[in-house]
Amino acid sequence: MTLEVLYFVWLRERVGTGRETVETGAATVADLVAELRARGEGHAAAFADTRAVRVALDQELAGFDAPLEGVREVAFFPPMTGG
Amino acid sequence: MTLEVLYFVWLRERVGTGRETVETGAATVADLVAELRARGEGHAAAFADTRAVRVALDQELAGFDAPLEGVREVAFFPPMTGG
Amino acid sequence: MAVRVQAAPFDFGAECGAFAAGRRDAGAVVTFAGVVRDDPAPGGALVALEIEHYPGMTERAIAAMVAEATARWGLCDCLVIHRHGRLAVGEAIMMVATAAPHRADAFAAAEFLMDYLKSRAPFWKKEIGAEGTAWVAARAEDEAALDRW
Amino acid sequence: MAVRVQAAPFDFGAECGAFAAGRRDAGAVVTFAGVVRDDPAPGGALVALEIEHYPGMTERAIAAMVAEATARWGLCDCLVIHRHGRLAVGEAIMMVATAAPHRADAFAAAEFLMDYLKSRAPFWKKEIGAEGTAWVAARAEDEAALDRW
Repeated sequence: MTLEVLYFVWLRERVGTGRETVETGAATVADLVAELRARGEGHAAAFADTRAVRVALDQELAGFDAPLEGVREVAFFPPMTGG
Repeated sequence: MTLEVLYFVWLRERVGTGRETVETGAATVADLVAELRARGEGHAAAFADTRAVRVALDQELAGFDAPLEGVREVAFFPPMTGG
Repeated sequence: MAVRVQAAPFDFGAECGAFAAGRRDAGAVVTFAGVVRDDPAPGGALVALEIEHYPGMTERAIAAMVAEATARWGLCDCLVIHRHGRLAVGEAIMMVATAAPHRADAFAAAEFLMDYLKSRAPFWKKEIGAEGTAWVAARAEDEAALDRW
Repeated sequence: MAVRVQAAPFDFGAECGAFAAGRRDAGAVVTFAGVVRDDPAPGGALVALEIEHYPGMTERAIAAMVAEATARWGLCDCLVIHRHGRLAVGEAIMMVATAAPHRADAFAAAEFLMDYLKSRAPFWKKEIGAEGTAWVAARAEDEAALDRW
């Protein structure tokens, strides 16, 4: 399947881009993260500690065990600090 | 001693005035209320149920057992409904 | 810190804007406005509210509440405006504004001030309806709200 | 109900005034403004704040919070404005306004919205100091504040 993968804040800075199109067979977010880590040093640094990473699937917060079936947009970002 | 006695809201309406000067030897607020009740029907109606009456001595909330010594202004009113 | 007890209307928006303007010290500003609500009244709908107060004690009582809130929640600033006299439906009765470094303190201080203004500042409301008037009775839950502080 | 996510500044006073104007339904209006505070930053004092967000998700997330608050506290009206981009010290970052028949509901809804905006709306703050920048870390107490709802 084809996913749009978005990175925000220091994940974007480490990966080096805010958005990339990823061709993957990953079943869950955790599987996708394992694949992304292998893409290079920047990706590995971004996902070095996933306790500090939050994920949204099609703009809804989700867990790392969430299935990717039917999903088009995956976003990774740190804990939010708005308000 | 000479006291300025103030009435607000329905106590004022029942007594028929918002302010009167009272010459009294009452030791406490409760003693004063007993004297005021004897002043006439209006006063008696105002103090018919003192559970619904609050008192301030020199503009500070006080209890019915508070002493009047040194006090110049006594105010009677119902529970407050501001805000 | 400012306390104003007045018969004249005030401009809630302008007061909020002036209160929040150029705050470099406080990250959090909370404001509250009490508005005359279109409630049932004697003879149908409410026509107006008449607010009586105890001049002198009113200012003292509010100043004491403001001093306590300021000390307890470390407020950078605080404003209370309360009207008396006749107010039409939709008019602002009163407002409170608090400024503090963090939002929890600004919120707590504003709620504290509201609870105390309701039950410990000498104001009384009379509802003026089409066919009569009635003094508003104190609500048990307003008195009970003081227990949390 | 209105949600605005924008780079442009907004006028907190004017928004408060417009929100409270002519309310006959709601007796209680609560507003909150978050202001850029003059905090320590890399290289001394804070020069500015830069707010990043996730366009699309931001609006969805806030709309969901507003819908929940409205249903839970029976709000008559609700407004959320949140800026992104660069903000100078003293500028308003965001505001919330709630209107309800009674004050306890208006306060609770405003605090609920603030707690959720802090930790569940996709905004991130970067502090720009005289000699460097740093992303603001999430605070454990902000996450913990969600537990009360």
